[in-house]
Amino acid sequence: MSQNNLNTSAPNTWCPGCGNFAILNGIKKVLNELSEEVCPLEKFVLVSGIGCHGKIVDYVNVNSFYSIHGRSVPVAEGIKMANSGLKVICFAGDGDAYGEGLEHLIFAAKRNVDITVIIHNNRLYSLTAFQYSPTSPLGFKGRSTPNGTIEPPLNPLELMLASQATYLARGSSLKLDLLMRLFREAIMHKGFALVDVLQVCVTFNNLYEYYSKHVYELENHDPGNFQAAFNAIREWDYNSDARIPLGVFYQKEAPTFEDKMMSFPADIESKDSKIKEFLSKRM
Amino acid sequence: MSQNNLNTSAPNTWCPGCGNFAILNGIKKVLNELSEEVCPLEKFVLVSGIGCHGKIVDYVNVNSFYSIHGRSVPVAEGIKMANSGLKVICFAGDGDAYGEGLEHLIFAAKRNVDITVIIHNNRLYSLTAFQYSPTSPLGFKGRSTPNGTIEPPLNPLELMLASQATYLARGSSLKLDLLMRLFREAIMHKGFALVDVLQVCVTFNNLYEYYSKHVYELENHDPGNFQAAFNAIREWDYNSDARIPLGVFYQKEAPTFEDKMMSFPADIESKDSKIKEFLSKRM
Amino acid sequence: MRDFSILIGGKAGSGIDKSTLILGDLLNQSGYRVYIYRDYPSLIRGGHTFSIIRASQTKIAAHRDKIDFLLALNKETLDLHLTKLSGDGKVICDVELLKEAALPVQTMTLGVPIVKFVKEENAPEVMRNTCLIGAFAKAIGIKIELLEKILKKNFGKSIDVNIKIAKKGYDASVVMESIRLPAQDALPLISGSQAICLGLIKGGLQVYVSYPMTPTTPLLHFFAEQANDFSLKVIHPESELGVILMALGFAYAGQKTAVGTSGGGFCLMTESLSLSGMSEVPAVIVLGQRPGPSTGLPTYSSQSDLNFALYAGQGEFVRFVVAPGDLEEAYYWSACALNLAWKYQIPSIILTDKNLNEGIGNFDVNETGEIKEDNPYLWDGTTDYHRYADSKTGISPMAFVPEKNAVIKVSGYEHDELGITTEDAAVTKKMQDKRLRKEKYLIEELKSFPTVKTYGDDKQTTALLCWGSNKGVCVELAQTLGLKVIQPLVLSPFPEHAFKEAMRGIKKLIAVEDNATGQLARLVKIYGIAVDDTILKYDGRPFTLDELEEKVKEKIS
Amino acid sequence: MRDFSILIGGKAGSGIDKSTLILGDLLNQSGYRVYIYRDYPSLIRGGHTFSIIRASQTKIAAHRDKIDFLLALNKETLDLHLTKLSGDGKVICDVELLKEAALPVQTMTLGVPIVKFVKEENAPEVMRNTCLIGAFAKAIGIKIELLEKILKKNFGKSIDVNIKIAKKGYDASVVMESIRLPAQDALPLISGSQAICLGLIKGGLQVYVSYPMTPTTPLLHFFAEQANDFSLKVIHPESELGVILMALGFAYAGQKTAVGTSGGGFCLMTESLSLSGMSEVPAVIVLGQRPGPSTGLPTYSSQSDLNFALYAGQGEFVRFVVAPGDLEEAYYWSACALNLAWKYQIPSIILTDKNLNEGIGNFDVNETGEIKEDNPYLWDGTTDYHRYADSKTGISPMAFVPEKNAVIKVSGYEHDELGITTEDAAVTKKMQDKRLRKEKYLIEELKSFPTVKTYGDDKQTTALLCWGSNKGVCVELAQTLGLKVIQPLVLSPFPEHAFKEAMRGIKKLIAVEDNATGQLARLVKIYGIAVDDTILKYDGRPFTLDELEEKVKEKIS
Ligand SMILES: Cc1ncc(C[n+]2csc(CCOP(=O)(O)OP(=O)(O)O)c2C)c(N)n1
Ligand SMILES: Cc1ncc(C[n+]2csc(CCOP(=O)(O)OP(=O)(O)O)c2C)c(N)n1
Ligand code: SF4
Ligand code: SF4
Ligand SMILES: [Mg+2]
Ligand SMILES: [Mg+2]
Repeated sequence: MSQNNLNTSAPNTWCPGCGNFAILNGIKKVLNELSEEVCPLEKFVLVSGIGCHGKIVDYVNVNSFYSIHGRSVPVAEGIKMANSGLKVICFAGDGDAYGEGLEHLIFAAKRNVDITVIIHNNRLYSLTAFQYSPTSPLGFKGRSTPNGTIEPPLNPLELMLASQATYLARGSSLKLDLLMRLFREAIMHKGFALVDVLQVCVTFNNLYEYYSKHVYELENHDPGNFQAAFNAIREWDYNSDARIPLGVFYQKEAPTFEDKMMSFPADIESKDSKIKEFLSKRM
Repeated sequence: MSQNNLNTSAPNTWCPGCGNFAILNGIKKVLNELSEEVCPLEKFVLVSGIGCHGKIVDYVNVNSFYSIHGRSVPVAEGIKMANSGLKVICFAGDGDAYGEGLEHLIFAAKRNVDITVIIHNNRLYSLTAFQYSPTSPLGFKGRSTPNGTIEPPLNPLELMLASQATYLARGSSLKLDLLMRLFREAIMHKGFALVDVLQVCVTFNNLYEYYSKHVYELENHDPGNFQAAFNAIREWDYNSDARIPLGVFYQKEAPTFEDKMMSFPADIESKDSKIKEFLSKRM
Repeated sequence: MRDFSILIGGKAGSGIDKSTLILGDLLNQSGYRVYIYRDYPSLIRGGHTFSIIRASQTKIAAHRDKIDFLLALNKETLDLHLTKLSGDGKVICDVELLKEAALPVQTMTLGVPIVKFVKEENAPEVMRNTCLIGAFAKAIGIKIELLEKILKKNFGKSIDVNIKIAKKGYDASVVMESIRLPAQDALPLISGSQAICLGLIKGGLQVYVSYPMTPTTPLLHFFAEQANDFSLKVIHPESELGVILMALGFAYAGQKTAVGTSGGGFCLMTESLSLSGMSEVPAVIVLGQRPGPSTGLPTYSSQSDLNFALYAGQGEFVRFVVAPGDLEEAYYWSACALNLAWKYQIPSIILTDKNLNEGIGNFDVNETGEIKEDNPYLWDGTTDYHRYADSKTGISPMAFVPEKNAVIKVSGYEHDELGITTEDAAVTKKMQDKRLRKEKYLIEELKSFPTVKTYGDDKQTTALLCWGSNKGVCVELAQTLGLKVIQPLVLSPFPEHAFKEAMRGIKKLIAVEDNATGQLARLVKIYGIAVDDTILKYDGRPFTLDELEEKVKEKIS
Repeated sequence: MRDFSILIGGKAGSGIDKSTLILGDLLNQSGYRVYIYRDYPSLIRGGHTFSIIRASQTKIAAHRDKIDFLLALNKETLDLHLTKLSGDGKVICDVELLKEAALPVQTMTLGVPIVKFVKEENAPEVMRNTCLIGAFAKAIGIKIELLEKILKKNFGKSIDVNIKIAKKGYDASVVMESIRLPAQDALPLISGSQAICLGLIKGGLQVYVSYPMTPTTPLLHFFAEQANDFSLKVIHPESELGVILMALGFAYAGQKTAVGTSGGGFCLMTESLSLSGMSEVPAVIVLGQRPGPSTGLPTYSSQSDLNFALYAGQGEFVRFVVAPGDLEEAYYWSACALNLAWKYQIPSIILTDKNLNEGIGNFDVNETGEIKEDNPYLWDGTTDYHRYADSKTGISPMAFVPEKNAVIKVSGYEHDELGITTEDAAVTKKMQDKRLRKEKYLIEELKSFPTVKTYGDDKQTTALLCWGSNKGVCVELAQTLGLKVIQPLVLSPFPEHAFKEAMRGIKKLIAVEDNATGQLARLVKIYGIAVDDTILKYDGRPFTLDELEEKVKEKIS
């Protein structure tokens, strides 16, 4: 393995013990591995939203676009459409991608743009110091809902399945090996891939023990089977106390948006003559 | 039945033969009926987005808020949360509600706010003179995609089901009776209700014959059965040439957002003393 | 006739647009210069729509109150526009319509059995237009050969019937007033939207991303149609939020990208406009104005978003804002706006409006001015790459992914030279200074551009101050009245120096604007320029020459 | 000591916020007036955070460069802030930390075995704060009883251990400098956010809708906590787009609603701001400024969104924009902003910033000025209801659903008096005139409000021009230097008359702003007021008294 630690000059400002470290360490390893085996490092672009999660791009010495809250996905799409040879990875928060910018996620999935979206799903807004998010359970007492929320969470994976995403998985910051496998697969998957990571926020929502007890890895599951994927995704609704499956729920081969995009030979030289030609038709 | 024709001074500017007329006539009749039987007319509020569909609020002499493109749903939510005794009906376009403002729709469903959303789904942008929409079939040649779209449509009902909507139905501008039944039910349903209306745009996308051949009314379908609803919704994906079921796909009783909202007695009089009380604690 | 106007009107969706183009073409090919104004409501079929086609010996970009030929496809057109008929104005329409309308006896009319002819040929209703055009062509003495040639250019498979019907109209008509044919070559007849598109292409456009919104929808349609010819990627995403963020993604990856929208969509882009300012990822926005607030009058025109364009987005950053006033300027400045966005790594706004975008006129590509194609300042690879390296001009060298020896990090947070987030007070100030410093150099560079234009001579002491699409009407009127015109094109950074030069000797300055508050008048006050009077119009319609003449005369008398 | 400052610092998440409040309380209860500045990075735990608590005999709203007591919870605090220590400044911290730090010999220090004490009690680390506070209380000669009382007020179940530890600190400490206790009553100590919230409540707020964003998140938290007491509905929706549109829905149904956000979120609200302008559905927006562009420095302060607040949204419409400068103004004007929004059926923006919102000081509710509770102009039911009935003032009577005898139609399209869409030129002009006419009456009414304040006397010829949170530092400094201060509070509609009154006799005007381009200086130019010099700061931190003094002296020497 490469000796590149991928560190930057940025001091890490996550809370000690934060689940984001697992994502950071995992992605660094995976990037190192992939850059040796598959694709040089300079072809990777990381894109992030705003939240604790977003800081990750500051911590990895790879091309990046630190965008705005909820909007990392369309940026990633633009980059990929500009150059389909790039590997574009979005890091987004649950408030960020399942709330503020949910629409973009759905359309990126529908288009099957070949990007990878990794959700740091701590099931709250952490950087703004503790409010409920679209995946907080019913009754969650954040600072904007001190008496508990009165709306149930979304099941983002169910939504993504309905949006025709072609790779859907769930990992957890507790299981680094699985996480790395999923990152790797998602990045290598040709098409829109989303990994929902149950990322423990030790400060505001320490579900470490809860998850330890509830998560299990999917076995004998056929990710090619839509109905099976649907059932597995619905086993846990982000609200009840059910068992929480981890692993790949769904995977499908389908042509990507970029592949179908018309690309015309960039014939810059003849630009002037083409303008003239157009004008002559209007004479 | 009441003699109120509900007309306004606005001249109707839809194309002759437009499917919007069915929605207009249907809703007028239903409003008249409901106002006699259930709820006085002044308790209805119509909200619309921008598009050909949006003009409907100009044509019905009932309280209305003509909002902006894609954003009728949160306006409707606000009105309902302000006064749960009102009956709030949104008229939205497919570009409007499934595209520009999709996120609002998902969150309104998740919250189960008791509003009714009627989608004039002509499967294109009509008022801006012919572009593809989120429900246009793959390969659709609108003016922004003259070579055909390269992205498949969304199945909005599948998305809405994943968003926990509690009433989901599909009507068609070809079947006025069914449409009226669905409008009535949706309005009376306590919770978030959406009726996707296959509204024929005679000018840009005249699917009159196509729909005549493909639609059928659901029979022996149990809207209380989630899996059955899921299957029926997936029978047609807005893309393929399958049969197109009409009717109620899903219905469920669940507490509404407004019901769960804390409402505190408006004790305006004691405001000043409460401010003083708060301040004294900071002394 | 040296200068005359035709109004053709009917129901929306009844073919007025196409007829307008054919009429324009007819006059263009006859050696006239042409200007076309299109008036249509926000609906698809049925409402009233009309066009005014004005023909003149010299280049024009305004229309007049009075109509010389009224071509009516329905009674509504007669009802609504008859009062606009000039003293010896003529009405051409179906003979039955004429009977029904019962026009004043003195009106010169020509009735042709249009409906009958179309029926006889079993042709669709829309071909009534062709018949009417045939009748008109004869009425002004145009040769049948020219008419045929132009019809051929404009119709595809239905050409035979169209020619047949046109001829019937022609034959049933009489020469009412033979026009003199000016001896000059035709010039291409294009719309403002097309001029902007071609200018962007000229400037090196590679990608266009847009969500349809009047009055920039025609740009989306044009680019989508022409994508192949001009090697463009054209994307229509889910919303304007998606549009501008995708565009920033494209630009980050090195592709020159533009977006187009109008007020409401621009609102949704403001957060990313600010992101462009901070991240220094270039953005080019075509902002087409229409009357607001909110949805307003979607298919009409306005100049009420100047302030918004100047100050949109949180925080302070350099932006380029330009408001072209005619087709040549639209072409030239669209190319420049793209180039300057990339040279200075800033957002550029091309501020236009419905009148400019949908107005059609003669375009002379040789009169646009020379367009310098500056390459952006690129990293040369000799040093470690710092995306935001500080520099004398504030401009940092660019590099684009993938670049083997560079890690390219951009950010909307305040950041250091490497692009890593900072909250340090000194670094914050340094980086903000770096970014803002670019304006100084941009102002310097712009001194060699025609940022402020004047018309008329230096002896004149009264000037009309105008911007954008009011140029045409102001310049033409000022010539008649012997006034000067001052037209700032660049509005940010404001060309203070050039503007003050232009003001030399001016004692009275009258601002002419399509808004209710005089936004340009307000802007120039910041630079110590007092505007003595304003002529404001905000009903969505452009000034006609005559209307403006009356208003200006009031102000200068 | 009549005026002294304490700095307490440590790692984010280590209890500094709470300690700050207790220290403030301690001094407040001792008869001092207090001002607290909080400095924290955008992270949850681990980075460096500190507060400055300044105590004075008279009301203050600024902090100083020099620190009299440096209370350090970690070495970083010593390293970063030691240079700020005044000549006889004192350091209080753990005894081991003192050894490690090796401070210059002349530094007056007090080492207490804080870490040891906390360990002895098996208490959590966060209680080191309490120990430090105990040591400090003794050092300035505060009685143990007062300390106990205040601790009791601030701690719940852990109070016993806290008192134990505080006493250990107290006992291990020595009196370093006994402070004189001013003989005045304590005043409530609140933050700017709280003052705004209470003002809105006073104005009749019924609903608050917000998506969290620094620096207005504290308003959301406050309202959510207090919802019960003040009978509020508090909603946190999916995005700022949802926020403002829900708010318009609430307002349409007759409920007085406010929203809060910062620059990026405000961008997302601009389209609906314009909708509020057109539909005349009132909106109240608390806009908290922080350094941009884009995400910028999220937890710091700025005044760089003035222009954006003035011109955001397409089209032209009347808006009320006010920038309060201290707690009393925040309270008073928040109430007024709500009232005026409803009286004139317009959007109101309360323009604030992080320094005002998170600064904590003494609030005197009796000094805020009288708040008139105007009811909106309501339909009396005697005539047919026209939502947009034309009127002399441009204000149309309001009615709210459900209303038996009225159909209430509002719209973002241009519309007639009934609210039905129009594209007619004359109606368009009439309705735009109606809406804009309201500004005239608003300006008139505002003449009886303190829209522009001045400080100092009329003989002074040099004035500092400031707005918003710079009021505190400018007024205090101007007193020392014998300068006048001019502070416009209302920024739209601009109080031209009052401002020109305030300018009487002024020969030199120096603008002091927390931005890089001098936005207020630019604004007043429109009204013919020349600003002679500017003092600008844009690193996110507020001016200290001393820093500003130095800069002002440079400018006036
Ligand atoms: C438009 C906008 N609204 C609000 C914010 C403030 N904000 C910053 S981070 C954040 C929430 C973050 O939650 P999430 O996306 O779940 O990220 P986490 O901090 O939990 O990783 C918010 C609301 C913003 N930066 N931009
Ligand atoms: C923010 C914004 N973007 C774009 C537009 C322009 N616009 C008006 S209607 C419309 C599309 C309408 O499509 P749909 O919602 O399907 O309604 P339809 O006309 O088909 O009924 C668009 C894009 C707008 N008004 N506002
Ligand atoms: S607040 Fe939570 S998510 Fe954020 S860094 Fe701390 S532990 Fe991690
Ligand atoms: S364009 Fe289509 S949807 Fe619009 S009014 Fe005409 S037929 Fe109806
Ligand atoms: Mg989160
Ligand atoms: Mg549609």
